[in-house]
Amino acid sequence: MPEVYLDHYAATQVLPEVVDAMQPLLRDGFGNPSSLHGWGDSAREALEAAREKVAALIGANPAEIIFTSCGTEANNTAVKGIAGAAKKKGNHLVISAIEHFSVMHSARTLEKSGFEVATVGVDEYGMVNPEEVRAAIRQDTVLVSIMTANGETGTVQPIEEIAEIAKAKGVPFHTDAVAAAGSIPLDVNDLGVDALSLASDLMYGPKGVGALWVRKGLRMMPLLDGGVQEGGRRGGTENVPGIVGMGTAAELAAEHMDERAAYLSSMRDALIEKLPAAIPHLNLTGHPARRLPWNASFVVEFIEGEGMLLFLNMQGIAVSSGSACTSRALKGSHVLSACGIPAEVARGSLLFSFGLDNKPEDVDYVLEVLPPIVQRLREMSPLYDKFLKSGGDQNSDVQ
Amino acid sequence: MPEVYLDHYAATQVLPEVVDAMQPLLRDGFGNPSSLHGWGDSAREALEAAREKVAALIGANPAEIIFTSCGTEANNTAVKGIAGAAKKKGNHLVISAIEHFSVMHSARTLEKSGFEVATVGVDEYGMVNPEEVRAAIRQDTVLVSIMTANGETGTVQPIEEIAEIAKAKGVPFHTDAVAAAGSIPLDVNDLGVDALSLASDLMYGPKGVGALWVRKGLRMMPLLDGGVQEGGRRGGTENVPGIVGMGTAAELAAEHMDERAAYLSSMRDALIEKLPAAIPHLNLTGHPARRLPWNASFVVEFIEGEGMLLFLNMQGIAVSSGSACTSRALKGSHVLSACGIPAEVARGSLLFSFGLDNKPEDVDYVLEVLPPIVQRLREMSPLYDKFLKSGGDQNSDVQ
Amino acid sequence: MIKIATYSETVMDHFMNPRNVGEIEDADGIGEVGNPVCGDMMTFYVKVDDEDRLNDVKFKTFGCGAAIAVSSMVSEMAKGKTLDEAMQIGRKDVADQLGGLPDNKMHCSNLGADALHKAIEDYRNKKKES
Amino acid sequence: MIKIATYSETVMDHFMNPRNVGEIEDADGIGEVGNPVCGDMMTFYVKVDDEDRLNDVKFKTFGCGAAIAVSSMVSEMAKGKTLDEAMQIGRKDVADQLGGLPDNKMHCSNLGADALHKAIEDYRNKKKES
Ligand SMILES: Cc1ncc(COP(=O)(O)O)c(C=O)c1O
Ligand SMILES: Cc1ncc(COP(=O)(O)O)c(C=O)c1O
Repeated sequence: MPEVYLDHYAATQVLPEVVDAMQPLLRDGFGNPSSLHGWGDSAREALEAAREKVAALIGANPAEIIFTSCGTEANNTAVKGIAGAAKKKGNHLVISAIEHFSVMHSARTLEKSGFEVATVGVDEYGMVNPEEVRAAIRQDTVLVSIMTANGETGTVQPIEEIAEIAKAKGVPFHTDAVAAAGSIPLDVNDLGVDALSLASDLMYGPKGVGALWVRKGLRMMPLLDGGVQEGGRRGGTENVPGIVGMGTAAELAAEHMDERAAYLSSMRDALIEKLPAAIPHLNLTGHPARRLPWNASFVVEFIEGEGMLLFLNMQGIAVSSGSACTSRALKGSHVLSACGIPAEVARGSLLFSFGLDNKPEDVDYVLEVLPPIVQRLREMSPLYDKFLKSGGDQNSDVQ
Repeated sequence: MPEVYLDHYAATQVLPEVVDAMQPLLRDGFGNPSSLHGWGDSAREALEAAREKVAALIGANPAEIIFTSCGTEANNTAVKGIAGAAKKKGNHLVISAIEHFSVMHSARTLEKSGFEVATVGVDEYGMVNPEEVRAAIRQDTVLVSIMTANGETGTVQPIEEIAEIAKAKGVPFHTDAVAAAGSIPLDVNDLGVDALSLASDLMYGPKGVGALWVRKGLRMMPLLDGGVQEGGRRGGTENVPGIVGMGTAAELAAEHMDERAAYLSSMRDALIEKLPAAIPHLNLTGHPARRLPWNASFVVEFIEGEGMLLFLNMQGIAVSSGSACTSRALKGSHVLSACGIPAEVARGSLLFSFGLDNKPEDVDYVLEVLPPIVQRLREMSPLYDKFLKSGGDQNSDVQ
Repeated sequence: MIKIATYSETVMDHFMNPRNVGEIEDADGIGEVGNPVCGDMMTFYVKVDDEDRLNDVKFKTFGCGAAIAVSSMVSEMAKGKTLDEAMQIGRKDVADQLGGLPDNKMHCSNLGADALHKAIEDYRNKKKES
Repeated sequence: MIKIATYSETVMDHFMNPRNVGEIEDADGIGEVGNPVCGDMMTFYVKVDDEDRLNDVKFKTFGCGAAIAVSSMVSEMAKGKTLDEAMQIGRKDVADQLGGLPDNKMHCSNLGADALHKAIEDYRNKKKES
């Protein structure tokens, strides 16, 4: 049986070059970068070299990169830290309805300490309208945080335009680039943002590492109080092997970005073209053109995602779903809901996320395996039954 | 030239068994524990197996272990999270003057949001007096946080007694066991504590992983808002390879605790016995008996630690110092200061932290190399000059 | 890479090869339940013989793997039982027969017994009316 | 494992082999500075010849590696200079000659020039008085 991993949005493989780069730091190079001796010194050098590579991926000054333990920590640090430091200036934030929970729930936590949060919506393609951001900004807004691209729908946001608006209004702008970094070209100065989060494990680096870039001069309270690591902006002994892995992953991502994107999007486009032809009542989610090169996301009407995942898994295919039943919290995707997709349709969500290990044949295998699975589940579904009895194919519509 | 690493308090080697245990998770086992397919499943199994091992090290229920990215994160989560969740009950904390900055600065941050912090001192041996903790607890105290053992002085605190007092007063008690875990036997139920922090990189595990144990029923706000990983108490994709490494490190620490302690303390005791005989005006810091098996810490009068570190490094010996000049923040050790050691004496601090790779000969090498270094630096020192001119050896005293 | 530890083997078996899926055209009773929390839906069809025994039970289910397995298990447990016996089948019995359900799925997906009971009540109501 | 990137090679050289350490018993001037922030202390001793030139300079220093290297470098830069020339030696000159100092050490350890100037002033004061 083939093994077809199509869940790179949940986790990417760690590239062999990356694993190799980490090994010396896990073995002889175990020193603490803060130590004043040779062991410490080589660890510090490895750390700073990795910082330069991560900075290079996003066109940033290495001194402005803070390493964190994951994208979630980067987002918590940015949202709570920038808002917290600006408390005297105001207590209003602007985020979007499709932010990752690490941004959204950080904003909720701020609400408990007196902040107000404005949440701008998205259109049917999951796009934020910059004009809505403009309208949401107030005199007392201290932070705008809108993600660079959404991993569930693949939609890439108009970051430059939002940045321009925020800048004109004098409000710092953070963007969560966890799903985008390494996949599409990003330059913090071209984008015009003030802070940007990224993570290692979505770009073929190890888990347990993320980074936050914060433009010099922007005040931010640390989230992790402690020692003076990371310029006093993040306490805790640095995860040197992980950081070095992220550095190598970032370097490779920068070097091979175009060819990777071309390769991934060819498979993505094949699936987007052929799957709706092979399965009726299946629709693309997210933006048809402005999307991450690896993302092909759909909703399949009348059935629930978990069943599809289990059957696909039996056939060696790994994917994910934004369905309520596949989330540990048993909540449907807030992203699909923000795109206006009805709750029962969103339950049939299927997310294929391509990676460097995929082959064009993988698309064919999905096209072979998935239609009978959908058919089988629909035959069990009382919703499909009702749909057929109520006139069938004539009046189906999702979007 | 020999290479003698005596700075295990800054970083321990990662044991070969630990590195080996991590490899599969860095390579094929890259799945996300939250994913609903085989790749996710094996990652989740590895994660839960590691949780059991870490729990076993401290006699805890695995379901009550939260993995973090370092000791600092564990401490920030405990202090801010437990106090934050109890805000309605009161806004008073008790900590000690020798806490790690991750506890102390977390308490400072809480002060900014309206908490009051009582700081209990220590005696000349760096010991907290439980009766002072009792006296410091008020009606509105919502958390006591006193470390299990201090890594700089090696002093092990009377945790059971403090826990009993806190319990009698109905106040949750957190203990930072980062310096102690893996080195001395700890059982959360015997200790009677309610929350305990530990870290991987001080027990021959990888950097980038820590853990926080919180007794069931104790309310705590997450520090990292995000997904529902770690039971909703810590968002962010889990650092599976690191966590697995910590699990193996914890398992090995539990298994070999006694023999390790015997081996390390034999070297520690030899140095503690012989170094003061070889170097005049050098004194032990911390408690003579109740100390961590690997810690031999001293102050050398009339000179500054950094110079000793640099010369020792030239001879292949790695140690650390609590001197102001060796800290990136250029502040002298708050721990030595709390022990009543005068600032200029504390500047000659030297911390030898033994590890499993050390050999008894390493002590001899230090005894051979260090005295001439001290002599050389003293010859340059105007303080030593004054001391000699003012009557010399007759009236020296440190403690 | 195909094991899913979330579910017991019995759950997976019933999910992969559900027993009694379908509709009974001339059912004696139909029971429909929908879970307002996560939106699972189940429809049970029963056929009752002269001795008040369930001689056929079929179902359709929209929901996760557990919901499908629960429906299948309930249908199997119910078949051949008298109506009174079938009314005794409780949620916990079903979960036990399945070798357990994940904690977070106990509430949402374990509606099969309810749907069965509704179908039996539907039959009894119809009988009363006629 | 012996490289310490914190300090330049020149700093390490002056730290490991400091020039002019010691005391001048019959010094013409003595300058003592102590840094209140981090507590470094330096004592400079100067010997002045008939042409107002520093024909000997010695020092003692309590402080970090940089403080010792700074003292050594200052003593070397000063030796043979006239008093007026020596008074021109500034902190930045010393750091430059050392190939730079770490940012966080610029302030604390770079007191050598001050101590030298104090020693020269001490000599000038004494001369005035006599
Ligand atoms: C007692 C204590 N607590 C907390 C920490 C912080 O640990 P980390 O650097 O892993 O965050 C340390 C570090 O040495 C420590 O000794
Ligand atoms: C857009 C976005 N932000 C943040 C995160 C959180 O990243 P992590 O799980 O590494 O903390 C994710 C995770 O997938 C993400 O997609």
